[in-house]
Amino acid sequence: MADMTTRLGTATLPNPVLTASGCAAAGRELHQFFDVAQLGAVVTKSIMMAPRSGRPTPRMAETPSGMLNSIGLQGPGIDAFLANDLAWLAERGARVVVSIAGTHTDEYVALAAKLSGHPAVAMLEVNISCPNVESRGQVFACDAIASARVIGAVRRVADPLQPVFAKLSPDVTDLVHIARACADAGADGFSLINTLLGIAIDTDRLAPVLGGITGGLSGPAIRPVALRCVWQVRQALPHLPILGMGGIASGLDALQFILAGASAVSVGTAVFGDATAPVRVLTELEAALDERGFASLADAIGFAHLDEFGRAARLGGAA
Amino acid sequence: MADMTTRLGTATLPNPVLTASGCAAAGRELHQFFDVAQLGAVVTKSIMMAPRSGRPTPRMAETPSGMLNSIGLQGPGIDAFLANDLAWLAERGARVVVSIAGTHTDEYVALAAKLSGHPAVAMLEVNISCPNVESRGQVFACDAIASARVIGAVRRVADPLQPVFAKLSPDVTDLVHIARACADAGADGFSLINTLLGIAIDTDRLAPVLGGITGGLSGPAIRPVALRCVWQVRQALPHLPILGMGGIASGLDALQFILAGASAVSVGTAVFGDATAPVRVLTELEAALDERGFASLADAIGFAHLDEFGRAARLGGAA
Amino acid sequence: MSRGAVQIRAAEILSVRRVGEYTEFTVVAPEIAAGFKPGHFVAVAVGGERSSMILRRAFALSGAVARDEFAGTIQFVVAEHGPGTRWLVQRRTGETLDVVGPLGTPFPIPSGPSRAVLVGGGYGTAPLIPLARALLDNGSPLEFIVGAATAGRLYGELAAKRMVGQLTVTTDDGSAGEKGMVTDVLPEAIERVNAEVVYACGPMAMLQAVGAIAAQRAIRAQVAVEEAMACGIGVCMTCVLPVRGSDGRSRFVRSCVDGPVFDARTVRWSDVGKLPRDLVGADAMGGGH
Amino acid sequence: MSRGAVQIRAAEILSVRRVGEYTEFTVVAPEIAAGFKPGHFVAVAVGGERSSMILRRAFALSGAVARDEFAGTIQFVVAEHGPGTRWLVQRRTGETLDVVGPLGTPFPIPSGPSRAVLVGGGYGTAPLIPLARALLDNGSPLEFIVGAATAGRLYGELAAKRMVGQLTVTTDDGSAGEKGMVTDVLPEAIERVNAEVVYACGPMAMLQAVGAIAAQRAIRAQVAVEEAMACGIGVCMTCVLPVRGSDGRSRFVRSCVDGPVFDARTVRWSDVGKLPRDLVGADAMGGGH
Ligand SMILES: Cc1cc2nc3c(=O)[nH]c(=O)nc-3n(C[C@H](O)[C@H](O)[C@H](O)COP(=O)(O)OP(=O)(O)OC[C@H]3O[C@@H](n4cnc5c(N)ncnc54)[C@H](O)[C@@H]3O)c2cc1C
Ligand SMILES: Cc1cc2nc3c(=O)[nH]c(=O)nc-3n(C[C@H](O)[C@H](O)[C@H](O)COP(=O)(O)OP(=O)(O)OC[C@H]3O[C@@H](n4cnc5c(N)ncnc54)[C@H](O)[C@@H]3O)c2cc1C
Ligand SMILES: Cc1cc2nc3c(=O)[nH]c(=O)nc-3n(C[C@H](O)[C@H](O)[C@H](O)COP(=O)(O)O)c2cc1C
Ligand SMILES: Cc1cc2nc3c(=O)[nH]c(=O)nc-3n(C[C@H](O)[C@H](O)[C@H](O)COP(=O)(O)O)c2cc1C
Ligand code: FES
Ligand code: FES
Repeated sequence: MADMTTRLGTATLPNPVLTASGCAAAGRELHQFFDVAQLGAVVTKSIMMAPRSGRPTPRMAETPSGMLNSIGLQGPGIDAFLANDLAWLAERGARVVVSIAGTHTDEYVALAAKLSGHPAVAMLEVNISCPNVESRGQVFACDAIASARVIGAVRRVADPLQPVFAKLSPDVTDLVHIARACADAGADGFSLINTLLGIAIDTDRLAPVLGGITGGLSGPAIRPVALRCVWQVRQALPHLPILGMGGIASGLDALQFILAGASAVSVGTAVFGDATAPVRVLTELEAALDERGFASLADAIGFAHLDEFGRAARLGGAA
Repeated sequence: MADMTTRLGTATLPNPVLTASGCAAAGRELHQFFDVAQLGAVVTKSIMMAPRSGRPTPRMAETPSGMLNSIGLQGPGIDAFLANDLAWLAERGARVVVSIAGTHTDEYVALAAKLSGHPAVAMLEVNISCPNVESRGQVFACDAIASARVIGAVRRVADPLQPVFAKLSPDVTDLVHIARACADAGADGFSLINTLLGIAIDTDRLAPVLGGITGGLSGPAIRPVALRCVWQVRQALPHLPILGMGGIASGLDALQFILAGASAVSVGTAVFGDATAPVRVLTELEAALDERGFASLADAIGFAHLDEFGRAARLGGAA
Repeated sequence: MSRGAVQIRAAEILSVRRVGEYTEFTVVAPEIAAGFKPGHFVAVAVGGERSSMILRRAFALSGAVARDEFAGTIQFVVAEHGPGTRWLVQRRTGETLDVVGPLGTPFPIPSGPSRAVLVGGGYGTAPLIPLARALLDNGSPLEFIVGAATAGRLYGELAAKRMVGQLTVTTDDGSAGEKGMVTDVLPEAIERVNAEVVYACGPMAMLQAVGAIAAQRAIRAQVAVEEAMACGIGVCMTCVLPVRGSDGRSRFVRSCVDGPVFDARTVRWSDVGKLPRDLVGADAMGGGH
Repeated sequence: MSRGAVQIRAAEILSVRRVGEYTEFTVVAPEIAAGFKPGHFVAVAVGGERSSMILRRAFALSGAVARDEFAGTIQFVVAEHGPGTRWLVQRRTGETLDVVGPLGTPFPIPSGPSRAVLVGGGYGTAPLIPLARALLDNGSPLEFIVGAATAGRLYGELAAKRMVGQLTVTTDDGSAGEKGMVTDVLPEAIERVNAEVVYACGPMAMLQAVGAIAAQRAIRAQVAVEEAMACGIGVCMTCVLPVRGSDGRSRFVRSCVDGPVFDARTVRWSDVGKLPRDLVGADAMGGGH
C-alpha cells in the first residue's frame, strides 16, 4: 500500500485528504458519520475576530453540477471558536487547519496571534477572498499587493510551527502573479481554489435567487478551472506545496489534483451530497495510487508535469 | 404572443436566439435539423486571415455538466469562408454574425475590411480571446489596452452598418474595466462570455487529457459565471446591448440571461447534445415570456435589476 | 464518533403510491426507522449516478415502522416541484434510493397528556400523522385540521380521520371540506379542545399565521419550517432563520439541526429573508462570502 | 433544409441482450433505419434528464431493419467503458433512448462483385456484419477475420460464420480461435480470396497495421476509425485526423462527417495526436482556442 503521508510546509499529515473550509463547520456534525481524526486534517470554517451574522437568505442555489452560496462568513468569532470548536477537535485528536478571514490586515494578524501556540492547529489557511475595507471593498485576493501584505503580516506573527497557506481566488487575470507575490511575502503554500463568483436568476420571481445577489460557485462544475489553477501555480512555483480543491467527489478526482501538483486535497461541496465523502475519497485515492504502481503519494505529486524521462525516473521503483 | 424582435446596436433581429461561435460551424450541418434562417442569426466559427490547422488531438474532454475544448481555431481562412460559407448562408436567407479572430490588431482590421459591405453580415463579433503575438502571447481580452486597441481599430474600418461586439473572456480580475475600455473605443455591444480556461488530467495516462494541455470550459457548468458577467456589465454599462451565452440549454436558461441584461443569447455547447437546441430554446423562451405576462422581449431585458417601482412600471401593460 | 443520522446508499423502495397529487414512498431503512421521532426528516439523493443535481432533497417522514434490523421501513410523501422531485416520482418499486436520516430536531412531545391542535397545510400534514399517533398514545385529546389549496393537494385526511374524531378539512377553493384556510377554523378548534399547544407544518405564511393565533391565546405553537438546505446536517449554514434565543438576542439559526421544528414565538417571521440590524453579528457584515 | 440525420428523442428499446462482454441493443428508429448504410453510426444521449454527461456517445450500427414507418429498428453493440456506457448497459427493454443518426460517411460499396477481406477487432466487427451482407448481395467472395484480446470480447463470430464460409477467429490470449492478432492471419486471407480490398474496423493500431499490409499488396483498405467526438455532426472540429487530400496536401479532417470510414492510405497514422508541420494551416498555429 502506498505511503499516504504528505507534507504541507513544516506540517506532516498522515494522509492528504482534508475537509474544505465552510463545508464541514468544525467537524462535529460529520463526526456522526466518521471519526474526523481519520482525515489528514479538518479545515474549519473561516473565522473572524467578532461574531458575524452572515447574509440574508436565500443563501444557496443549486446549479448544474455545482451550487452557489452566499453565506457571508457566518460565525461565532475567534473566542467562541477557541473555547468550543477548537477544544472539541483537540479532544478528538484531530489535526486542524484553521481558516482565518478579515476585513483588514490587522484582523488577520490578530487572529494568527490568537492561534499561536495551540497544539491542535497544524496550519493556518488565510482566506483572502474577503473585501478589504481599506481598499473600497476590493477583494484582497484580487490584488497582489494587498494579498502579499496580509500574508506577510500573518507569517510574521504566526506560530513558526504553523505553516501559512494563502487561499487564492480563481477570479483573477494572472493567478501566478498573485501567487508569486504571496510566496515572496512568505507564504508556505497555497490553497487552490476558492469559489468562482456567480449569479443565478429566479425565473419565477424574476430576480436574483440569492439574498446576496452574487454567490460563490463550487462543486464538480468548477473542477477543470481548479485543476488549471493548481497546474499553473505548480508550474511557476514547484517548490511550494498546494492544497488543491474544487469539485472533488471521488478518489480519481483527487488523483487529478495530485497529478497536477497538489500535495493534499480538500473535499468541500461533495460533503453536502455525501457526508462520508472525505473518507471515501481517501480510500479510493489510496486504491488508485496502488493500482497505478505508485509506492507513495509523494511520487504522484505533480507527475502529469513530467516528460518521459522524469516519469520513468519517478516510477523507477514501481512494477 | 410576445414580440421577440431584438436590437443589437444598429442590427435588428427577428428573435434573440443565435448560435455560438465555434459551436455551429457555418450553419450548414445544422440545416439538416432545422432551417437556420429561423434563428436570430447564425454566429460563425471565428475566422482568421489564413487557413489554420488547429491543435493536435485530443481536442476535447467531457467534464461535469461541461466540456473542455482545445480546437485552436481550425479554419479555412477568410477567402474560403467568404466564397463558401458566407455565400451559402446568404443564399439560405440567414442573418450572419461573423466572428473574427487575429494574432495582432492588423489581422482583425483586415478581416473587418474584407467583410465590409457584405449584405448577409448583420454584425461582427470580435473574438479577442486570442494570444497577442505583439505582447508575448498575452490574450487580448485579458488586457484593457490591447482589447480597446483592437476594438477601436475594427470599429474604424468596419462597415458602419455592421455593429461591432467585443467578445470578452471571464478569466479577468475586473471584467467591467475591460468592458468600459472597449466601450470607450467604440464597441457597439458585448458578447459574454467566452470559455473559462481549464484542465483535465487523464488518470490512466497520468497526463493532461488535451493535446493543447489547457482548454476552454463551456456548457451548463459555467452558466452562473456567465450570468454574473452579464449582470455586472449590464449594471455598469446599461446602454450597451449584450449577447449572452454560457451553458444555455433551455428557454428558462435563456430567460435568466435576458433578465440579467442580455438582449439576445447564443446557444453553444448545447448543440452538441441536441442539434435542435437553438430552435427549441427559442420556442421555450417565447412560451416563458408569454406565461410571465411580458408583452415583448424588450420588456424582459434587464428586468432582474429593477426595484419594485421599476418592475411595476415595466409590467404595467401586462395582465 | 457519535451516532445520529445514517446514510443508506441503496434503500429499497417497497412501495410507491399516488395519493392525490402526491407520491408516497415506503422505503426499507431499518437504521433510520429505529431512530425516528415525529418531525424528523430525511435527505434523498436525486438524479442517479452522475446527475448534475448534486444536492439532496429533504422530506419530512410521515411514518416509520421499526420492525427489526432488516425490515424497518420509513415513509415520506413527495410533491412534484422541480427536476429533483420529478425524478423521484418516476421511481418504481424495487429500485433503490440513497437516503440519509433521521435528521433534524423532532417535535417536542410532552411526557403526559396534553390537549393539542394539529394543523397541516398540503404535504405538511405528513409529519403530523405520526405525531398524532404519539400524542394519542400519551392520552392527549386532539383536534386535527388538514388544509390545502385544492382537494388533490390534501394529504392524510383519511389517516387523520381514522385516528382522531375531530377532523376539519379546508380547501382554498372549496373543492373538499370547508372553503377557506386552516387558520379560519383554527381558533374554534383551539377552543373546542381547550388546547395547550398547536403543532403545525405547512407553508411559511401559514406557520406565521398559526403562530400569531396561538400567541393571541397565550398557548405554544410548535411549527416545522421549510428552508432551502444544501447539506441537511448542519455544516453549511444555508438553511438559517432569524430566531430569538433564550438570552433575548436573535441569531441566524440552522433549521436543519436546530429545526425544522421551532417554537413559533421565537421565529422572527417578518425578518425571514432579511438581515435585521439587531441580529448577533449583523454589525460585522459588509461583505465576504 | 436538407435531410440527413434525424433525432429520435424517445426511441423504444425493443431488446437488450448480453453478448460476451458486450450489450446488444435493438431500438425502434424507423427514420434512422430507412437511411442506414453499413459504416453509419448513431449518437446516443446518456445519463437521463439532468445528467452531468452532456455529450452523446457514438456507436457503429451493427444492423438495421427498415420495415415500415413505425417498426424500423436499428442495432448496435456497447462495450462498457466509462460512466456513459455503464449507464447504457443498465437500460432495460421498454425504456427509451435519445438517438441521432444515421451519421457519418459509410463504407464505399462497389456496384459489382469485388473480392474482399473483412477484419474486425473487438466490437469493431459490428459494422462489418451488415457490410458483409451488402457485399454478399453484390456477389462478392469474402474472407472474414474476427479478433479480440480474449474470447469474451469477440463479437459477431456466429453471424459472420453463418454468412461467410471463410471465417478466421483470433484472440491475443488464445482463448478462442487462433492465438495471435488479426494482422497475423490477414496476409493469407488476402491471398486466399485474392482480395481487391480490405475493410476493417477496430482499434487505431490495428487499422494502421491493416492499412500497411494492404498497401504492401497494393490493394485498398477502407477502415472505420474511432476518435473522441463532441458533436458527431460536423460542427465542433474535435474529431479530426490528419488526412492526405487528393491534392496531395494534408489537413485535419473531421472523422464524424468525412469519416469514420477512410481509405487507410490517406490517413497519416503516425501523426495522429500530433501537429505535422506540413499540414495546411500548421504554419499559422501558435495559440488560441
Ligand atoms: C425540512 C424539510 C421538509 C420537507 N418535507 C417535504 C415533504 O414532506 N414533501 C415534499 O414534497 N417536500 C418537502 N420539502 C420540500 C422539498 O425538499 C422540495 O420540494 C424539493 O427539495 C424540491 O426539489 P426539486 O429539485 O424538485 O426543485 P427545485 O426547485 O429545482 O430545487 C432546487 C434546489 O432548491 C431546493 N429547494 C427548492 N424548493 C425547496 C423547498 N420548498 N424547501 C427546501 N428546499 C427547496 C432543493 O432542495 C434544491 O437544492 C421539505 C423541505 C424541507 C427543508
Ligand atoms: C464512430 C464511432 C463508433 C463507435 N462504435 C462503438 C461501438 O460500436 N461500440 C462501442 O462499445 N463503442 C463504440 N465507440 C466508442 C464509444 O463511443 C465510447 O466507448 C464511449 O463514448 C465511451 O463513453 P463512456 O462515457 O463510457 O466513457 P468515458 O471515457 O468516460 O467518456 C468520456 C468522453 O470521452 C468520449 N470517449 C471516450 N472513449 C471514446 C472512444 N473510444 N471513442 C470515442 N469517444 C470516446 C466519450 O464520448 C465521452 O464524451 C465508437 C466511437 C466512435 C467515435
Ligand atoms: C457553503 C460553502 C461555504 C464556504 N465557506 C468558505 C469559507 O468560510 N472560507 C473559505 O475559505 N472557503 C469557503 N468555501 C469555499 C470552499 O472551501 C472551497 O474552496 C470551494 O467550495 C471549492 O471546493 P468544493 O468544490 O469542493 O466545494 C465555502 C464553500 C461553500 C460551498
Ligand atoms: C468546441 C468549441 C469551439 C469554440 N470556438 C469558438 C470560436 O471559434 N470563437 C469564439 O469566440 N468562441 C468559441 N467558443 C466559445 C463559444 O462561442 C461560447 O462562448 C462558449 O462555449 C460558452 O457558451 P456555451 O456554454 O453555450 O458553449 C467555442 C466553444 C466550443 C465548445
Ligand atoms: S442545510 Fe447545511 S446547515 Fe442546514
Ligand atoms: S465530432 Fe464535432 S466535428 Fe466531428
